[in-house]
Amino acid sequence: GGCRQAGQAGKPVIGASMLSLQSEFIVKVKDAMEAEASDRQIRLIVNDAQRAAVTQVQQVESFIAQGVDAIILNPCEMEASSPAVQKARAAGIPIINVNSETTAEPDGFVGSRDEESAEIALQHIASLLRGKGNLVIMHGYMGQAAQLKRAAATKTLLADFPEITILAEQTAEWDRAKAMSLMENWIQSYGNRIDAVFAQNDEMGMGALQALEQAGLKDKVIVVSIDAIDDALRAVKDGRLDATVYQDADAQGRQAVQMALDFIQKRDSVEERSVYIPFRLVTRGNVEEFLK
Amino acid sequence: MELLRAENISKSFAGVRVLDKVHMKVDGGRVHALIGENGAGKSTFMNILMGMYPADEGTVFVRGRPVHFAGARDAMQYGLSMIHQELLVFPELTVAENIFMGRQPLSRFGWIDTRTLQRKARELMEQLGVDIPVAKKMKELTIGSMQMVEIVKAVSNQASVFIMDEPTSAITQKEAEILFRIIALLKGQGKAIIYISHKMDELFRLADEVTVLRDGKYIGTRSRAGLEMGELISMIVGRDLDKLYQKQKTFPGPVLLEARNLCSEGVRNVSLEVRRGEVLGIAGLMGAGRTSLAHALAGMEKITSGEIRLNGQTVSINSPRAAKNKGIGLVTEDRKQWGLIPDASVKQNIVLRSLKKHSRGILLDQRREKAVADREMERFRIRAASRNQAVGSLSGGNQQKVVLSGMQLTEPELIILDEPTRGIDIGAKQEIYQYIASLTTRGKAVILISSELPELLALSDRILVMREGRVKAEMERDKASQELIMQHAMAE
Amino acid sequence: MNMNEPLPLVSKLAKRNYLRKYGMLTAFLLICLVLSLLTPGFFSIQNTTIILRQVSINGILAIGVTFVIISGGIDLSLGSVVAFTGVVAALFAHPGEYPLIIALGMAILAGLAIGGVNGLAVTRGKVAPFIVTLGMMTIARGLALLASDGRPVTGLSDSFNYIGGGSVLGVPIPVLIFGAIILLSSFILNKTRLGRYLYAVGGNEKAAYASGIRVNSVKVLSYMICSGLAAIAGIVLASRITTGQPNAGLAYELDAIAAVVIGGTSLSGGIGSIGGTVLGVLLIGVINNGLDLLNVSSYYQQIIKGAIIIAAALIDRKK
Amino acid sequence: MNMNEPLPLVSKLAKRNYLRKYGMLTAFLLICLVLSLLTPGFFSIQNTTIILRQVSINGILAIGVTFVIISGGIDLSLGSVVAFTGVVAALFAHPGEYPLIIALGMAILAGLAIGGVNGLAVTRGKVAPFIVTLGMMTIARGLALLASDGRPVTGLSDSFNYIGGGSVLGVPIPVLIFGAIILLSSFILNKTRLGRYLYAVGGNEKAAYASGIRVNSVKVLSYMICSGLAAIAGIVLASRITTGQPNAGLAYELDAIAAVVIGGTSLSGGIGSIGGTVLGVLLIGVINNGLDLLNVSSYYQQIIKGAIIIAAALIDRKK
Ligand SMILES: Nc1ncnc2c1ncn2[C@@H]1O[C@H](COP(=O)(O)OP(=O)(O)OP(=O)(O)O)[C@@H](O)[C@H]1O
Ligand SMILES: Nc1ncnc2c1ncn2[C@@H]1O[C@H](COP(=O)(O)OP(=O)(O)OP(=O)(O)O)[C@@H](O)[C@H]1O
Ligand SMILES: [Mg+2]
Ligand SMILES: [Mg+2]
Repeated sequence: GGCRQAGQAGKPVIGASMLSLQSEFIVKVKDAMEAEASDRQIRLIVNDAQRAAVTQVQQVESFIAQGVDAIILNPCEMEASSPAVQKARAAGIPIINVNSETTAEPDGFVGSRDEESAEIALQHIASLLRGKGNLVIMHGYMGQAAQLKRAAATKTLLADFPEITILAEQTAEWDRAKAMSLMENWIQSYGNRIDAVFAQNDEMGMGALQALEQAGLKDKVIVVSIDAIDDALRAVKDGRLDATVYQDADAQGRQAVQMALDFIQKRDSVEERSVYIPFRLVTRGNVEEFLK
Repeated sequence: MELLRAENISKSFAGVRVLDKVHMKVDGGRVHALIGENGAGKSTFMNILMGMYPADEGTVFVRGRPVHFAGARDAMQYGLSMIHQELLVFPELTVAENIFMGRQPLSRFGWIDTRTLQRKARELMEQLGVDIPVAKKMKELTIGSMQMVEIVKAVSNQASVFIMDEPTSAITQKEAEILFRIIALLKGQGKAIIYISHKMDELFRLADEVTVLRDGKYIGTRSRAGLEMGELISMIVGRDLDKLYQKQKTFPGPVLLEARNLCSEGVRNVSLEVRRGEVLGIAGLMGAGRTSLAHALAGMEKITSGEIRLNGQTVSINSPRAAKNKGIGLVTEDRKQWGLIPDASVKQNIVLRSLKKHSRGILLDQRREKAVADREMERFRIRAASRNQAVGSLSGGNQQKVVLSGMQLTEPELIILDEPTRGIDIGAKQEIYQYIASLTTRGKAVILISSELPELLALSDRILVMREGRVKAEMERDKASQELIMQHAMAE
Repeated sequence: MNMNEPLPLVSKLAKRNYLRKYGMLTAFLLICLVLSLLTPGFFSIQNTTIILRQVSINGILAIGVTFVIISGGIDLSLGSVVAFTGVVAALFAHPGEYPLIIALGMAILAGLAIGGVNGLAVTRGKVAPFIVTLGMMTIARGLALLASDGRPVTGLSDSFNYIGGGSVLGVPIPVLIFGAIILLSSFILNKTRLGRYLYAVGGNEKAAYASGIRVNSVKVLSYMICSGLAAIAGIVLASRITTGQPNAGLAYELDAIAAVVIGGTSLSGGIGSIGGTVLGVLLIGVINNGLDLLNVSSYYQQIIKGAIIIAAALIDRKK
Repeated sequence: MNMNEPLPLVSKLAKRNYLRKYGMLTAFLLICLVLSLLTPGFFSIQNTTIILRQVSINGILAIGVTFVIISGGIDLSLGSVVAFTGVVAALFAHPGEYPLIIALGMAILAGLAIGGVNGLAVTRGKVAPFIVTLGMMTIARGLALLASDGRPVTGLSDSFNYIGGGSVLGVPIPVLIFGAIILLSSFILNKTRLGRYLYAVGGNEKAAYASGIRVNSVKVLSYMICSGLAAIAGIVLASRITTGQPNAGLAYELDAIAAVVIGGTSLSGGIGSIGGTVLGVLLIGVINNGLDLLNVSSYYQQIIKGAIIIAAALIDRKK
């Protein structure tokens, strides 16, 4: 129940459980949420689930016990984070998913379809390759929602391009240093045969890029990745990285808080219950828009 | 009746043969002594009988039937029980648990009945005349008490052959008598005992037969009747030996160290002085506080009150390092805990304490270390495969020699020797006695703690007797006797 | 530095002895006190239930690894075993396929098998436990990914999900399981020969061997107990998140070992108790919960958490 | 003394001794052989250079932790120290702000300070090294996140980036640094008194103390050397990925400790060598590289990697 332990000065209280505050993108979402919360005089409690769904479930349980007014969930996993959603709903506390989905349906959703990002990236690769060539793929940490969705979308999309061959795919665990080593090893075994690299996030994309540059192969190989972190945007601007996919952290964070406040104020009469913020391809042509 | 026979047992470690076709036969109702120099292979031989190591070749027979032990467990099932030379205890467990490890009494429901365990342990202790609280943790006991627990543990096994590897090296006369009584009891029950010791008087008192090993080879077996000390010693060392104790006349010089009302853990209000050129003996029963006193003087234990003067000047000795720098050297009684780095080589252990002296600035001087180690190994007759052998794999007596040689390389003025001849063979003992004599003639001062009264009487110029952490008596050498010492050492 | 064991010099030592024995308990109570002063919600039945449920998985793992550590080993494969056994359980827990007992049984069998392999590699293979279980950490993770084809195994039966989500008389089932394991394992360690043999083997392996103890069997058993309990933790976790997640349990071994060590069990073996481990588990749980309740920012949270763990150990310092 | 003479069993023992001494080397060469048969590109100067560059960071860390482990301790904070010092270096490495030496100096100072704190908590505080460095693992990670505000620190100067990316006469600079550290640390361990004292303290702390060695100072130094080297690894990593990453170095400590243990250094202290550690580092590096070259699917890669590590240790088994 709603026995408002947590809200002391009558300010509404929102509890947020974030996927990982060691991920640059999630930190941006969090920053936007905090900015919005302070604009709107809301107390925001941010917990870091450190990529563990069970921690996330526990944090939501704690929020329920503390009697927060609304919960924002940035899910670690589709299914595994679902109990958190169910518990919040059972306790009658509005819960909004930000950035990605869970199997259990929350009260509200602000974010994007992760599959879309991979589709956009691969479309771009395919068009740069003119539908023909050899591709290597760097996966995120195996089994995590983002890795799975981006991998699934890759598979469906590539079905349309029978002349694009996957030379190799492997995990670099979202990590730049690991991606660099992996790329070096691939260069060693495939040499000039690699035409393009798709990395499931920018960190890995940057790692692949650096390895290619060191091997003097960057001119021959296309590199595209996802997230549009600052480093990647700059690389796109400098013409090093071919493209990245932008996801609007600021809009996601701000709108999630707005929606939570809506639920607190209007309860069941909230109309706009799902906000999709589309991904956008960033290339040298439009990168200036995204660089602050 | 023959209970145990071993034939043609050989064993090598890392390519070095330490047992070469040795044999032995043990009969029920007899004590069979096994003797030999340090490193002769006695412990290795017994460990093979006990299934602790596999033999490279040879056969063991129990009651005439050949057996093959895959481990100590098998040997125990065939009725063997052993007191190991090194303490094999569980420091964190209680005395009672140590005794009954592997055969704890179970309740009707199959779980351990702690109360019965303790009661049985207490009964056993009483029966054997040992006085150690059974609920105490093993690590809280002194080495001597631990040794007694090990004895109790071994003899409480329902065995027919008892192997005792230097059971008296860590205990005083008083406890040794308890063991001797137990041995007589076992003998009376028709059990066989294999007894290893370097103490000749014990051998003559206990043994019915004696088997001698030298350099891993079987030398011979003699029965008690007609056995002569001289012959035995030349069998052991392969040559004749001079008289064991040869105390030269000493001329004590000025006072080197003076302690006033010293208090520390286990030491209460002790005052003493040692002169240059003098050997001060300290006697006492187990737990009398002799080791604690040695530790206090050598900076190993904090001094809570009292004063120490060196050469007439008050000094503070708050660490072994300070003691070393002030010219005090200690040979610890507990070499395993305080004396040796077991995995390091003989060479490294010998030079460790005096490393600074034997190096060039912060750099090691390996050539010099080798030379020093070779010289010391020669001088103390340390028997090792090479100077690079890990010291932990040396025989017990040889380890003791390494400790001694390491200490004296720091060239101390005051040498504290806590049970220095523990586990040392008769030849080496003589060398240590000569070494002590050479120290005093060079004007050094020696404090000698020993539970072997003949040794203490023969070597000391003066003897202090301790009890309960205090000095209870002081006597000049010519006035001292075993009886008088024991009288002061025991409670009134 | 005074390395000798002190004599009972009553006055000064009484205090020191108290701290020696109850140092970690004192530290724990202190932390609880501070937290209940700082956060109104901390000291309540509801929050206590939450904390207990939160710690139960780490608690089960920590108890398992206590067995291994007491016997002188270590187990780094725990986290991966949690993932693998969770996936195995989930694969057999789709509604209407097999009875619940099959899912549980298969997971526990998988755990026991892994423990057996660890134990044999350590005893027969004579490989250092650190290497064996580090290798197994990678292997079991690979097996989890392979068995699940890298995807979470979802759509589990309600009866399975009830294990992690349900309560009996207000007590969450994971807490009940944790409690039962505490009782059982204290009993094994203190009252059975196996328990005492574990201490003996960890305290002095050679002496244990000389006492006729089957050292190898005891060690193998300790690894099997540990992995078997990890399988139970895997089941609880999978049912709590209603998924067999191949990437679950990352670095769980570290939290479990930390709890054991904080609880006074020595990594060199032969010393330790279930009570200590439980205290260590609670300490970590309370810190995590309290810092979340206080809404300490995540970066400071890490710094404070690390500092509190060291500080608690300082109060508890031995020797 | 006839004990020195070789004996009839020579042939068999020679073999056993050979394996005892060179077991891990044999295992390593075997793996290299298999890999060069399976993959054409494996056995080439180019690939050797790649492997060496890839292992150099883990190598530097492993050498550092070898010091700590030989002296009887452990350091779990390595990975976080890599991240923290990398961030510190990056903060001072923006072009045109400070000279390069400041960036390097600050990072190394930060590393040494952390090592000092670890060492003091272990010696003066008498807290178990496992707990101290586990706490520090969390603290340093928090510091890294705090210092960088949770974001990668980018836009570093070319001279800084040259450390990780540049080469001298075809040899990558990280490899040169690794090589220099190998030489220097072998020298310290084998040729100086400090080295001897490290072994003594790890072999038997009490005996070392009784021998008049400043046990505490030796231990503190070992932690400082370890964290200092971790700072160098942090610099190399940051400059290799041209970013100060607060979340870099996750679980690096495990890889480093694994390499040390595979290399024959005993976790109970007193035994070990830099040569062994380097072999362990290369073994892990070659496996990682080879499996990538063979394009083994990532599930199997993990299983195979774990199995090879255990198998190599089996060949090397001691006793
Ligand atoms: N594990 C081992 N590794 C290598 N050498 C060993 C090992 N154990 C014993 N040795 C060697 O075997 C020889 C015999 O040792 P053993 O302990 O049997 O002698 P001992 O007769 O019992 O001597 P002491 O009277 O000193 O106890 C010694 O040279 C010793 O160095
Ligand atoms: N670590 C310890 N813990 C508890 N008591 C101790 C400890 N060390 C020594 N003592 C006690 O201090 C007293 C003196 O012991 P100490 O070892 O100095 O006697 P000792 O005369 O040398 O006897 P021993 O012949 O056994 O060496 C004894 O009562 C002993 O029980
Ligand atoms: Mg012997
Ligand atoms: Mg004594």
